[in-house]
Amino acid sequence: MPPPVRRIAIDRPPRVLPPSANGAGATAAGSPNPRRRLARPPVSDVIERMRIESVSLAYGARWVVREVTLPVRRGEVLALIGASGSGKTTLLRSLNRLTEITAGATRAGRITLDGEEIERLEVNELRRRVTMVFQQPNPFPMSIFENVAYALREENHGIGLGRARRRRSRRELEPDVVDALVRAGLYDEVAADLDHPALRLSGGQQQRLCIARALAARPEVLLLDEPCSALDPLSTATIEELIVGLRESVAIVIVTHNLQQAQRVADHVAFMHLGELVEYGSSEQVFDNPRRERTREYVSGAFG
Amino acid sequence: MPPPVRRIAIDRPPRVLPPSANGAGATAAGSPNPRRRLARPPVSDVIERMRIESVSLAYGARWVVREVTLPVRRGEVLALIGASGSGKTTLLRSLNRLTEITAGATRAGRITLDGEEIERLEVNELRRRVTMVFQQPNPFPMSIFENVAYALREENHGIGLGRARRRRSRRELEPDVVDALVRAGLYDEVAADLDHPALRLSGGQQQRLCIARALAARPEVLLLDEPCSALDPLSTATIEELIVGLRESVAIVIVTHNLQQAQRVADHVAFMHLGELVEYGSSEQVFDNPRRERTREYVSGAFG
Amino acid sequence: MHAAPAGESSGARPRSPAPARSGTQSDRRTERVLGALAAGVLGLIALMTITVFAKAWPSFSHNGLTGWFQSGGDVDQQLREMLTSGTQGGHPTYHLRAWPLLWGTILTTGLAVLIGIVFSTFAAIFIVEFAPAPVRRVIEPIVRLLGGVPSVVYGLIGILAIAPWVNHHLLSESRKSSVEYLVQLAGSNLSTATLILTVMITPIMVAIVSSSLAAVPGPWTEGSAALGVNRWRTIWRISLRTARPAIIAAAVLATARALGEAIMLSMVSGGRGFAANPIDGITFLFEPVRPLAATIVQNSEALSAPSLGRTLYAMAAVLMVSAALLSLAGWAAKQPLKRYGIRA
Amino acid sequence: AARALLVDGSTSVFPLATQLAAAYHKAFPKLAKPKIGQGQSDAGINDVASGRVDIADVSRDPIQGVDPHGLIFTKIAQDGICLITNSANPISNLSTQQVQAIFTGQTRDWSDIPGSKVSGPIDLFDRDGASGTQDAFQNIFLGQDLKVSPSATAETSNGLVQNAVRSTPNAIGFVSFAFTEGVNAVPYQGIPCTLRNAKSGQYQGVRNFWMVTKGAPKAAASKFLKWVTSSHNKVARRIIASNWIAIH
Amino acid sequence: MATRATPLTAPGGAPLAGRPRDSIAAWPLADRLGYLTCWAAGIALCLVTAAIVLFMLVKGISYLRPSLLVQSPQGSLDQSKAGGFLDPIVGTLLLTALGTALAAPVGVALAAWLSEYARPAWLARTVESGVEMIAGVPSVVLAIFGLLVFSQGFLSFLSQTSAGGSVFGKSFFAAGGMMSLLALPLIVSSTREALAQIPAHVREASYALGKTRATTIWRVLLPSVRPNIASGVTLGMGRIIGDTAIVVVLLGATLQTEGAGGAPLLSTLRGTGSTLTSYVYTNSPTGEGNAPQKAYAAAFVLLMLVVGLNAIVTRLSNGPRATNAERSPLRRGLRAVRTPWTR
Ligand SMILES: Nc1ncnc2c1ncn2[C@@H]1O[C@H](COP(=O)(O)OP(=O)(O)OP(=O)(O)O)[C@@H](O)[C@H]1O
Ligand SMILES: Nc1ncnc2c1ncn2[C@@H]1O[C@H](COP(=O)(O)OP(=O)(O)OP(=O)(O)O)[C@@H](O)[C@H]1O
Ligand SMILES: [Mg+2]
Ligand SMILES: [Mg+2]
Repeated sequence: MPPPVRRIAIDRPPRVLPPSANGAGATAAGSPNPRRRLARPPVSDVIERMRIESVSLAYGARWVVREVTLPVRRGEVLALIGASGSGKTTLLRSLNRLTEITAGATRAGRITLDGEEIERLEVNELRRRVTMVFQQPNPFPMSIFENVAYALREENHGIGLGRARRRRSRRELEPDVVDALVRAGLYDEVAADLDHPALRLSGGQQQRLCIARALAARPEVLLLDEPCSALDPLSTATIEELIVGLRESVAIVIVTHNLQQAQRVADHVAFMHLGELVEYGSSEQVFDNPRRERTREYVSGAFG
Repeated sequence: MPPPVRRIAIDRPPRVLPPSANGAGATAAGSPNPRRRLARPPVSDVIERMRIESVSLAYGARWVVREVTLPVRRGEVLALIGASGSGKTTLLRSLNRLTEITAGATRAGRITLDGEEIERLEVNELRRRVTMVFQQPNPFPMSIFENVAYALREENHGIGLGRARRRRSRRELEPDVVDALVRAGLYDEVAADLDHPALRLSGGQQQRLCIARALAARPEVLLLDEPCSALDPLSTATIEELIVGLRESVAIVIVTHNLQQAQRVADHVAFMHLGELVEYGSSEQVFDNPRRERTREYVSGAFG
Repeated sequence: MHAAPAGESSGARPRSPAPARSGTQSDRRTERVLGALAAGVLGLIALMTITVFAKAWPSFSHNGLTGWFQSGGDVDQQLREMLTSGTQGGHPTYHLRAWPLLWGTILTTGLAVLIGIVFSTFAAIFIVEFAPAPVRRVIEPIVRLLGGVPSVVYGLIGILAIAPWVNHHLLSESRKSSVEYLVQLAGSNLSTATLILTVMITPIMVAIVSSSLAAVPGPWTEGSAALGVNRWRTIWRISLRTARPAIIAAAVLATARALGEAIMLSMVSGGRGFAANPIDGITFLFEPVRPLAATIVQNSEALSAPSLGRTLYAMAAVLMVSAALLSLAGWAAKQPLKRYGIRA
Repeated sequence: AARALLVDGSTSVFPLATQLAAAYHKAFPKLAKPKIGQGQSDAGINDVASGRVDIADVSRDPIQGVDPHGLIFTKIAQDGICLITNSANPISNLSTQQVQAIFTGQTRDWSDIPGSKVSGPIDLFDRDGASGTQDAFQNIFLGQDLKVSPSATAETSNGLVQNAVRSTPNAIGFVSFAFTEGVNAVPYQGIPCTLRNAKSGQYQGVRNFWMVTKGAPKAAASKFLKWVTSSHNKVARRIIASNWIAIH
Repeated sequence: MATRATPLTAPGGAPLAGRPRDSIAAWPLADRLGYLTCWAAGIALCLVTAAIVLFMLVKGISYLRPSLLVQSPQGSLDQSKAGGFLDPIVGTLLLTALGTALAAPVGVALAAWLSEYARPAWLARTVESGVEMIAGVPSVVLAIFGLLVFSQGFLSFLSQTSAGGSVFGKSFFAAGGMMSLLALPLIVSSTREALAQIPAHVREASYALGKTRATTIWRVLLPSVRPNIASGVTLGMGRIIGDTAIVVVLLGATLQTEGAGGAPLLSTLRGTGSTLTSYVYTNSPTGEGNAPQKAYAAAFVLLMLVVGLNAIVTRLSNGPRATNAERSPLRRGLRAVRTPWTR
């Protein structure tokens, strides 16, 4: 017999169907067709939050996104699909002006949040409202708790301004942190050891921690860049449910290479090719009868 | 007119179906069912190269792989599937003794290459014959050419008393490098700029570069750990064709989370769960009528 | 190659978007404060440089740049004359041919750094890659400790322990008399100085190099191992390559340290402005030298003597310039590595 | 509060100065306590000239043209300089000519020196140019026109010379009185190099210790200097006489 | 690890794979030579270190008497009979604290600016070279320059004023100021190195949460390079503790720390004093004190101080919130620099 396993989160065996992940099991089991949409709670109302108007993006003198026009609505999930290098990430990053920190990146066209041009907004304010989760899980080298609390702490101290704003105590933060972890479906796994270094978590857990971190800031728009490409089916399942559940309160844009995933989670799908928006439409329409030839080719050769 | 695009590979648009990938097009187009196997060239003969006999692996005192027995044959592709943490990577790494690098990893059981126990072999010799491609693309911080040439340059520092370390000139290496790049389906994209830093390539290109690097060493067994998880459908297609094409000359083991992929490329499939080998059989058998309950649950809830 | 994008004409030139408000007040304030701080420090340094050069000017102008760096005559003699020059109301003399001092600096610094780099690179590899955990845990703080040992202590050990030993065991009568008429050999000499200097600068280099060796991304080394490249070659081709910026940085710091080291060298370098001569074979290693910095310290008593003082400042100026050039060189050496994704 | 009386300068004078200062403060606790720093003779001269300190201890005689104008040198004591050789080579006497021959490099081998117990090349140990001791040695033993052989090893301090001579059989050098331990102090002109002989004035190799002020010593400074130099001040006399030569 | 103490038994009771044959024997000669060189270098390092430490230990202990630690030094020609070195110890601690307190924040701030802002580029480049240049300037030059600066009238409050009415310019403040300049290069470079190694996506993750650069630097970047800052600071402290010229020229090297003016600490800081290093210097044959035994004893105490200070810094570098895991050897010292993301 193997000696007993030390049960601390770091090497706690990842969740398997019974008992912990029967949520995932439920949606999964007995559904042979991977294309099936996830059971989706009805959404009260669909409101447009952001608008991308004939936006073009260039690195140096090279245009990698051309004349893209898209709406981003709360109450539905928008999926960006397309081959590698087609400009998905770039477009996504431009939504909260992360492109600005890339040297030589230029933008043309209008992007508005609730009708207001995003340049007019104070950049950190914008990014707090429009947050992003990246492809590789990248928790900070702090405890799990601190990772989430980091997003919560209002204080944006520079020199001079100092820590003028009182730092919220752990007691005050606890509820929000826990709430965020719960919404990210991570809480039951890490409840016992919120003070362990976040970098000890498994990949899936780390990614969900990053989502929790993003949610903690209570964003209005959530951008996800291939959030599951590094994860296993079960973690993926959890995160997909999470996304579908969130769309009620947050406008969500997700970049993915995984067409099944796009079909499972997305209400609308935008297919990009070589920086151009080839087709935009409801998930069913794009996948079941695409208008453009390119799109058909892409979605039919359903690799990945 | 947008300014002319500088045509260096990093900029070069990813391969689109016509003309270069019509191979992929052929297998893909008009076939809505992703489960269809790839068109596979007939294999002359199937020979067993490696044998895993009741192998168990532990990290510290914790057994993460238990009593696994598997054959690895040239002429066919073996796919390892299973939920996260089920020990796939660990098992894979033990095949060329990469587990020895990890502190506290222990192994029990026999692993043989052509009937010879692998710990009898000189470890670097073994790893040269049994090479591995990792999940995260990890090109070295050198030029594209040097990355592929790396294995070649080093290999003549093989066993034996200080064999004269005559640095092979670039001219000598060129053919092998190019050949490897071609086989990895990367050549046309980077031909123009073999001297560019490998780290400037896009994710998909980097992964294919890593495969080229591995192929350049002309291994006898090729281990792939989720090689496509970060790739888009088209790159994935290229690599899957490559794998199927290679199995003629190289024994291939691939770990994947993507069941469709497993079905497309694998001749035999091994399903692992919590370190145990639950089921092993031909691809059709495992997917279409799995013997074990667990297996059916897993393959039916086809997330990925 | 692909159809022209619709309405591309509008996307023709990067219309830089509306003046973007970047960063909050606090952030911009932070940048300004930090920038100001940097500028302040720079200002201080500049002020110092200017002061030194202003004071140094006469020495250079009297000898002419070429003359100053040439050899000719006995430099110690020249320095002595400066000290007493201006006595009996005569004009202060600035005549100086500083080559022996420069040569001394080049020798001690160069040798020490060369040995030091090779040694500490290997030592660092040992600490990071091969040393058993307990050894590592012991050696790491001790290396730091060595970095903290004052140069005076090294000097003390040098003159009380090493120099006498060298004098007794390595210097034969015959060797001494062989150069008797030129220079007198004693326990404190080029090799002693170099040895101690090396020991002094090694810890810094070991610390910096090993820290960056430890930071080499695991995937790179693993990737190399997976190709059947043995551990040593992996370290050699991947780790060292990645750590090169750090090695350069270490070299720069160490060289600067060696250039500036004065007290210890003034104790054990032999204290003669003599241009040790490689032609003398082994004896060369035992000939006395006196680097610039040591010269400054030894004569710092005479800073008030008009011409000697100026001359000492001139030496300081030379050291400053070489240190600055050094850092530029280090910077230049790092550039090519950047493009391959090695962050420096 | 009364301002401090800042004293700075030669390390050779430092020990004497500190003892004097301590005694002075004991005697007159009310008056400004002298604070003795140590640097070098010329640093001291600089400081006092620029008014940074009130008094400078100086171990070398004034040099016209080098010293800033308007400095007043007050002689407070004398120190002796001994020729020393390795204890393996207890020479009984050296004449002025011999000393000059040896240090100018005319005589290069001990075998040419009668009474030396060793043979082989002579190892000369000189002091660096700026040293007060060197200056004194130059004036007392060589005179203005002779120069120490350039091949000599220049040490930066008495201690280093002592140390070098102690560890080198063939060595000869010169140091102040206090540094003759462990080495052989060579009699000069037949007179052993001892404090007594120096006091009695027989031994020639003596140099001066000065306290320097800018212009005539002012309030605090003058008080201190008067106290140090007054001929009927037992305390100061005793302190000076302990290791040096009182002159008042 | 502890659990390995009990021999593992494989699930199937299969025998554990024997410890694999060491493959080094199979390496090419050149590689094995390299490998041996490494061990040689490592062992040499250990030996040299041990030699120095032992030498100081023996010499030091043999001359060290407790009384030395508590007595103040007395002025006397023969230092071997004149008191202990209490004041130098105090002086060393004061000066080091002062210098480090000045250098560490400035150094880290500079490093942060260089690696995160660095605008305008030319300024950044110049600052970088300037700072590195300091490392190459003999400290005596710094000292003389410092004397010029600190004897300016408007800085009189940092030192004392002579009866003659002009500023002394020698004090702990003055010395500390220049010392901090001495330590700057080491702190800046080691911090910069580390900041440069943090992957971009970590910064982006923070920006994406709407955090300013300032916050990102303060809350994410600096915490993760704490160990490097620590080693930089320790090296810097080494320079400070070890310097003589500045002490002699800017601190007066008076035997006893002599305050100036009323306020307790302030007066000391405005006053003159000496450090163990200058004490060693003046008591070594180099100086006039000429009491090697005391020099050794003091040098030994000096080393002990260095050890203590290093320990403190390392401790601090692990931070208040550090969990046990983070305080593990891996996260400490040289190894600590392995940035978390490079796993
Ligand atoms: N920092 C950069 N500098 C220059 N070019 C860049 C940069 N980042 C991306 N690119 C180029 O811009 C194009 C679009 O890149 P982007 O990452 O947006 O594509 P993507 O759709 O996200 O690809 P993937 O699916 O692989 O993530 C690519 O050709 C890429 O080479
Ligand atoms: N270096 C390690 N030290 C300790 N435990 C480890 C280590 N690497 C992996 N494990 C544990 O071993 C188990 C198997 O890990 P492994 O990576 O083989 O699973 P996997 O099937 O590859 O998962 P995935 O599909 O996510 O890659 C996991 O529980 C993991 O936590
Ligand atoms: Mg992308
Ligand atoms: Mg894995």
